[in-house]
Amino acid sequence: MFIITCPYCGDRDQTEFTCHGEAHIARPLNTESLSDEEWGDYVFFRQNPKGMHRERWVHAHGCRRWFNALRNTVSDEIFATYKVGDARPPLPENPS
Amino acid sequence: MSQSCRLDSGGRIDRSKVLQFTFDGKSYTGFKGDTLASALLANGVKLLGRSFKYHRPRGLIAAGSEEPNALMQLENGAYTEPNTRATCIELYDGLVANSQNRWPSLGFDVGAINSSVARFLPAGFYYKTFMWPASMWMTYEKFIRKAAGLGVSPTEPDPDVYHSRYATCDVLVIGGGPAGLAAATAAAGSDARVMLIDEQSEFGGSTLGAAAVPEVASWVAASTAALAANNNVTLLPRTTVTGYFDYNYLTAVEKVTDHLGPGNGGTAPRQRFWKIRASRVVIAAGSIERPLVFADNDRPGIMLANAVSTYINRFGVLPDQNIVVFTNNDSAYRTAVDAARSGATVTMVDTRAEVSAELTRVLQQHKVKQFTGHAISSVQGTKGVKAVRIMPLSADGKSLQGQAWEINCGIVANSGGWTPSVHMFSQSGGKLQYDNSIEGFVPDPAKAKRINPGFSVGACNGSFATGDCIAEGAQAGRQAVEACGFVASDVAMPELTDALNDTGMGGIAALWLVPTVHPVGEGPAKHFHDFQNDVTAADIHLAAREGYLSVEHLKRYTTTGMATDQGKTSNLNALAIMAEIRGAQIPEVGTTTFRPPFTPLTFGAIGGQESKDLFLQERHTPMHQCHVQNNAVFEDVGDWKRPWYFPHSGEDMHAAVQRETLSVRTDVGMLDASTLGKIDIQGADAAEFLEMIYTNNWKKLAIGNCRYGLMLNEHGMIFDDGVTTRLGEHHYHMTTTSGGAARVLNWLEEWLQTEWPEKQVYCTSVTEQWAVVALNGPKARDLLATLSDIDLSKEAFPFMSMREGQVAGIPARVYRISFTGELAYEINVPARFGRQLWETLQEAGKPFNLCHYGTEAMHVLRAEKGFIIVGQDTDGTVTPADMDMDWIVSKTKPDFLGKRSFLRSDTARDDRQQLVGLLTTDPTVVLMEGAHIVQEIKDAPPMTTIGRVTSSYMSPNLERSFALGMLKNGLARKGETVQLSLMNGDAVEALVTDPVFIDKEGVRVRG
Amino acid sequence: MADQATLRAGMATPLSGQSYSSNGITISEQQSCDKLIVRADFSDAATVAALSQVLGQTPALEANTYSMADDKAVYWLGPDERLVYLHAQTAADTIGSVQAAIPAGKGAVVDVSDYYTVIQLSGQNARDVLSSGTPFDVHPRVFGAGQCAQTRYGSATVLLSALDDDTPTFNVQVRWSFAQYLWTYLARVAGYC
Amino acid sequence: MKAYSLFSLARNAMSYHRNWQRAWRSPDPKKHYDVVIIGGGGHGLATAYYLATQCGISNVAVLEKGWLGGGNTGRNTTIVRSNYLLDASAGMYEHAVKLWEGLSQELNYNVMFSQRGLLHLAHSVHDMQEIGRRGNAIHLNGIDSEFLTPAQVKEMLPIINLDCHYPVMGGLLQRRGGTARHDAVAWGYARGADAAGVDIIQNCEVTGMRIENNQVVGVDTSRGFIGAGKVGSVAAGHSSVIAEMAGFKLPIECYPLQALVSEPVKPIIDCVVMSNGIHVYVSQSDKGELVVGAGSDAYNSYSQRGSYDFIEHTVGPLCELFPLFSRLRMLRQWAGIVDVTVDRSPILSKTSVKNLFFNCGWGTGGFKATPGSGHAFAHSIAAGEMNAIAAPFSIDRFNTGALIDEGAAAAVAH
Repeated sequence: MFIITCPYCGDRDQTEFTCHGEAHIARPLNTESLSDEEWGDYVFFRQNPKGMHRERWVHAHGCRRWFNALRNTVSDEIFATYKVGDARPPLPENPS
Repeated sequence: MSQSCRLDSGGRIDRSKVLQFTFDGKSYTGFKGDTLASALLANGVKLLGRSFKYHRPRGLIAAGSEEPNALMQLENGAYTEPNTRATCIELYDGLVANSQNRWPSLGFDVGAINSSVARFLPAGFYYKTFMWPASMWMTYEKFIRKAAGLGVSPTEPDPDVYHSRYATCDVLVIGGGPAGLAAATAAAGSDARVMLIDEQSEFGGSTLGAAAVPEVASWVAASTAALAANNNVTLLPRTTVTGYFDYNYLTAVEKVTDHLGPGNGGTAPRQRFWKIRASRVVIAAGSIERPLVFADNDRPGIMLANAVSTYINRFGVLPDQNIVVFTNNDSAYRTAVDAARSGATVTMVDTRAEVSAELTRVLQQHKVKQFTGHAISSVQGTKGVKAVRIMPLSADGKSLQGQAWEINCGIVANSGGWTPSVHMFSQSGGKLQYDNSIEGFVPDPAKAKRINPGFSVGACNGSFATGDCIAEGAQAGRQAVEACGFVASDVAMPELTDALNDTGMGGIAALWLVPTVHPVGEGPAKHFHDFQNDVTAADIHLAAREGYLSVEHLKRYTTTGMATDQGKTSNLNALAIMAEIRGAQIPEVGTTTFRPPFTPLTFGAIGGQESKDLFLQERHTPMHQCHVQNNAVFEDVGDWKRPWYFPHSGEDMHAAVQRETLSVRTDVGMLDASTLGKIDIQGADAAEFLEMIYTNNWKKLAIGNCRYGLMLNEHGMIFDDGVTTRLGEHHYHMTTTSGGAARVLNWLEEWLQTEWPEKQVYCTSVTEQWAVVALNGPKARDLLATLSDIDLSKEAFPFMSMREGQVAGIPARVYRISFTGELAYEINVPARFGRQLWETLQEAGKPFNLCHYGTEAMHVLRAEKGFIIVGQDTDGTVTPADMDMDWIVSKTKPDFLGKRSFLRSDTARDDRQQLVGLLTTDPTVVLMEGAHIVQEIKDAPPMTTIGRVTSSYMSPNLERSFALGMLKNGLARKGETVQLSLMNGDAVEALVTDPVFIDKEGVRVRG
Repeated sequence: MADQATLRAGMATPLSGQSYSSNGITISEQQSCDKLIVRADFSDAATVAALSQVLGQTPALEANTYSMADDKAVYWLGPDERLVYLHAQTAADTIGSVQAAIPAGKGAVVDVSDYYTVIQLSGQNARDVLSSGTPFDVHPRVFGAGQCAQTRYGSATVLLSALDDDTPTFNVQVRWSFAQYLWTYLARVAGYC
Repeated sequence: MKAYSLFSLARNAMSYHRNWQRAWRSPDPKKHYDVVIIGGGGHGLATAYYLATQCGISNVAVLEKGWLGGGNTGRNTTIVRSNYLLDASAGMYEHAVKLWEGLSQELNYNVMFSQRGLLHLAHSVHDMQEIGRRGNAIHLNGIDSEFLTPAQVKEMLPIINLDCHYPVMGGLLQRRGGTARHDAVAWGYARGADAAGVDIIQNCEVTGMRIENNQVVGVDTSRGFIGAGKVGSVAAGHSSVIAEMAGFKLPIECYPLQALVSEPVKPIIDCVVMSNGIHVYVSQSDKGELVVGAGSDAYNSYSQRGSYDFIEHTVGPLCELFPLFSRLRMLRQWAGIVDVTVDRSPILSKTSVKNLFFNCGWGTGGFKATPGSGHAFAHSIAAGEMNAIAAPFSIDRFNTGALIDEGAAAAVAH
């Protein structure tokens, strides 16, 4: 049961949030020029790393803002949360 | 022989309060302060149950929550509770307990035959047999299932109520023994919020069961009183911390009224479930004594040494006049002294050859006979210990040889050492390390999980002496509270003068398996380590022999540690025996992962609060009470309660729906459409945004006009639909399906916030702001005209437009949109006026034969027009083309969500299933929704399906049945006849038609 | 056509007529007031100044707080979102002036007067009642008068606000459709606290 | 392999069980195998078993980083059924159920496959439409399927509360569905594969993939390099990690999936009950424990821990549907890692790397498919082409759009 620091509201219980998967996937422009593989890659294929993961959360029961988190998927430790558009925080030196 | 084993004085019981109870139908008495276990023991009752597999007679082993044997069926009827530990039940007047897993009686149990054929039932025997003939397995299984299980489930609903709550604190202390009390005391004092939780009814932990040491007792009392007086401290006795989850989230269950007996709690909940978030956690959970594994060590009367002490000291019960103490460490000497002081004849059997002179002197002082370097070789007595035989133990501990002695006794108090209760630390994700000096696993603070900061102190950290516990606790409390930014308090130390009570465990010499004269598993006796699941040392040998070597395989193959005590007394013994077999060190074999809960906890406590009317939130519209008064039958649509139909007296559902459906097409009907999702969209880029979200064009929609739209996901599949109206230059009002409202708003926000944050678009849910009445039918205009100042002429107010004005004096937005194909108006008023609008329309509608209609009639009406319901006619695998809705997909827009997916080969196929109408040859046959169209009827399945029925009704307007469905290549097959195969084997023929059955030209809706 | 008096008489709130008082806890539905959602760039000084003018106060700028002047209260809902309680005016009378304070096309003002209702919870055990449904910490040290928080209670999204530290008093704002569920929940657990 | 039987049990009892042989050997890895299977769970072991016994390829190794069956095989709720809506799913799961039906005898290891019936409950009109469609589809695929009225549900489950919030409106029963003893499946296949010559190597973690000329030639492991003619990855929960070693991504994300059991009680519920509407999945094990499935969290995790509210949101409905369970107690809870594809259907596929095959993405539905998956995968690896049962589950479907979207089609968890 995480405590998640909403970049707007502060520390809140995990149950106020929902996760929306891998962050920083930009929707391609000129979609019709993409191959089926490129389109499929954008829609379906994910990094799913065992370790540090940048992902999107939304403060569903709070301010309803989307934001990003940097979390270790093995220890579930959240190293940073940051607003959409903010620079990506660096990976921690001691991730586990 | 009432309370024949009760001592004349002593203990923490209240002898003035005599309590009656029954066990297996027989009446007994005990005192307030007793547990069921201590009261039974006071009455000389030692046979308390039968074991799981072999049905061996069993008695008490422990005095706490680690008890594996004494499981009771507590109470009868709706209040009955199986598998309840007698050691954890506080005695109350009128308590009814029964033994379990025996038939016909505890004394004579037919299942005990398993014990005599035990040789044929080694670990995992069922994997090797019951396979022939294959058809018999289900029969064998019935018997296996009946024989297994422990107590019986109640068969009536639980009459009790449960409370659950959250709590936040700075320092949570688990365990109210000396270490925990010291930690809480250090942490309390400044403004820090401290919680102290203990399983027992009073604080003091292990000191409650130890011989009275006045200094310690008064320290406990003073510490507890000071904590109780502090407003920032929450003391929770009778509460067990059950789980330790990430970010210091812990769960605990408080027994609020269990100790009062069933039905005696008044309005208070039976149990309270605590969900606690703590900045720092101090684990002071103590330790659990582990049994020695020796021949027939499961006989009733063979108990843990400290349990015997606890019964003597805390409950004033001396379980027998003749007691043998059997140990491999110093701690059991306290039991020998406790028993001797209480008047018992005590014999000490110590497996160690060398014992400190001081201990020997103490024993002599209390006239306890001592054998060192000896071990119990056998036990006499089946339903209770009568005597033990002891023999000298070889120096390597592997064999018994020499002179045997037989000692008469009714109790064997044994101690194989102490296992720190590392459950909580392990649950928190911390790793353990093996401490050879205490022969047990202790927390490795270097391998604690960073997100779960805390401390383990006292016996659960391998420190057994009272003084060490208090010092460690105080220091951890200090560090914990300082980490939270508070100032710690000083902790007074008691004067500890009684050396025997403060030596802790003392010089253990591990002896994991006490040998007998036979090789393990080959003599008549059994060496149990897991009592409840009947797992013996021989089973571990077998598992090793068959290659089930990893600790997880060992557990799963032999079931050791899997019983309701989760191996509290058995895990380390099992690991150690396996280590000996493998010639490995214990840590190499591994340790098991401790999973929550620490002790089993009631389902009601976890989930009971959000039950009945709090089970899944129920949503009401502003007109809900009107519908109740109008006798509506409700349908659950998502979380909403929606009127399904409004039966008149004597009408069944079919009759009501037929009447409502007909009435809308002939006169006028009204539907509560308030549940539709509504989203207010504003901002300079709103139109551009809608262009991406919907498949069709939005830029040219005039202010005041409405347009239907389909939303696709990026896979190109329909996921919602609705009508959106342009209210102003940069202002739109979007409607969604009732169930899809939240999903759609999330979808919009997700794109806006994460992909196009630069766009000026603002979405606000206004679903509940508006009460919506859909007025449908040829007389809708005439009725509305009597109540509204809006010009309703079709020129002034055409189809697919919105006008503002008053309806029944209420400011309203009226949308001329229709889900029935009739002339229709959706009247939106602020929710506060919803009821008023409904009632006014109801009155005003009488001359027009206005009827109320519910969702079922709405479904029939829309299906007659071929209007789809997303989620019923579509299913998440359907494109607009599949729905024959290419007309709504823009060919000119460069992009919209999902568009690219149309180009994929499977999505672009033209022989996909497509929406069609279906008319059965027999007009009275209403197809089942979900019935399938098959390529060709065969005598029996399998048959190839080429489509299915998605919506199917009897239509009073068509005076026949009709259906919508999906059919492979359906658009090209109109006019063909297809076959449907029904579940009952019947075949039905249907004509493939256009899905619009009424008013194909759309005259009515524009009328 | 109904006159204004008849109209008012016919108005309803989701919990009309329900009351609870027991165990030292009082639960009541507050008299309704009109409400506006304001979406704007609150990091823009000019916008804030213009809104302050219209609202008679600097609208709460800090997360998890609300501001209050005589006849209005402004609750922080998100970085670009506030909720205005109009205790004396109607939304219809106010909406235009608020809209005018925001640059055209760069924000939104929405009438949500009936979207929500407000349940007030008061009494010594009020915090225990709240903690029976929300994981949000309502201890006075972290949640005192002037603070608000959007969180969940049971399965409903709510806006909590702390009113008074002496007699613990809280407002719980909830969507109309969830009001009965929330009321039932609060009244149920109040009996356990 | 010495056969297990009542006779062997009696004979061994006479010699104090001294003479049982190891269920499987513990060999050192050879330098090269014809096929290396990554992952010693049920699916991997079954694949190896069928390769050796049916495909004539016995020079096979199964590499397991921990202990056999320690992944989702040992962590699931043991439900077996084939009542799937779509033809591809029905084909796979019915293939599995048919193999389950003779599995104990085939493996000479009692996997306790108990066809006690599996009942899906419907709690709304929408649910009724869903089971209507699915029931008919199953029936036409030649799989057993029956609709029950609420009264028939009550007859089958006398302790159910039909009038719970979201009342029971009907049910869909598959009598051939049921449960099996999960650990025994892994052990039975391991013993069978071992007897057929397969090397089962525990505590052997794959750390890298050797690829030459876009063709897999072996794997690096914690026990050294192991050469392989073909490699099959059956590493549920870690498939993305293996894929990364081979240089590609999968359309998969890993989520925690939780489950729990009660204390054992005497038989009280005789079939498997699943309610998608209010999220209850419960059966009673032969030992007497209620085995309850919780949902999967929606965040990526390899931690084998889930969020606690999922437990609450599982137990609440359980008590609502069976109010008498409120007084029973939860004994143990745990979590597994499920790898989930976008369409919630598995991937059995060739990959862009020659001779490298993947079997993954079973989500929450893997256990029931174990024999069918292993059988189809073994034959496909042996042939170098996916066989008819496996073919629809190709990874290409995420490019063509031919998803097998059981969940979207029916809103059914599985």
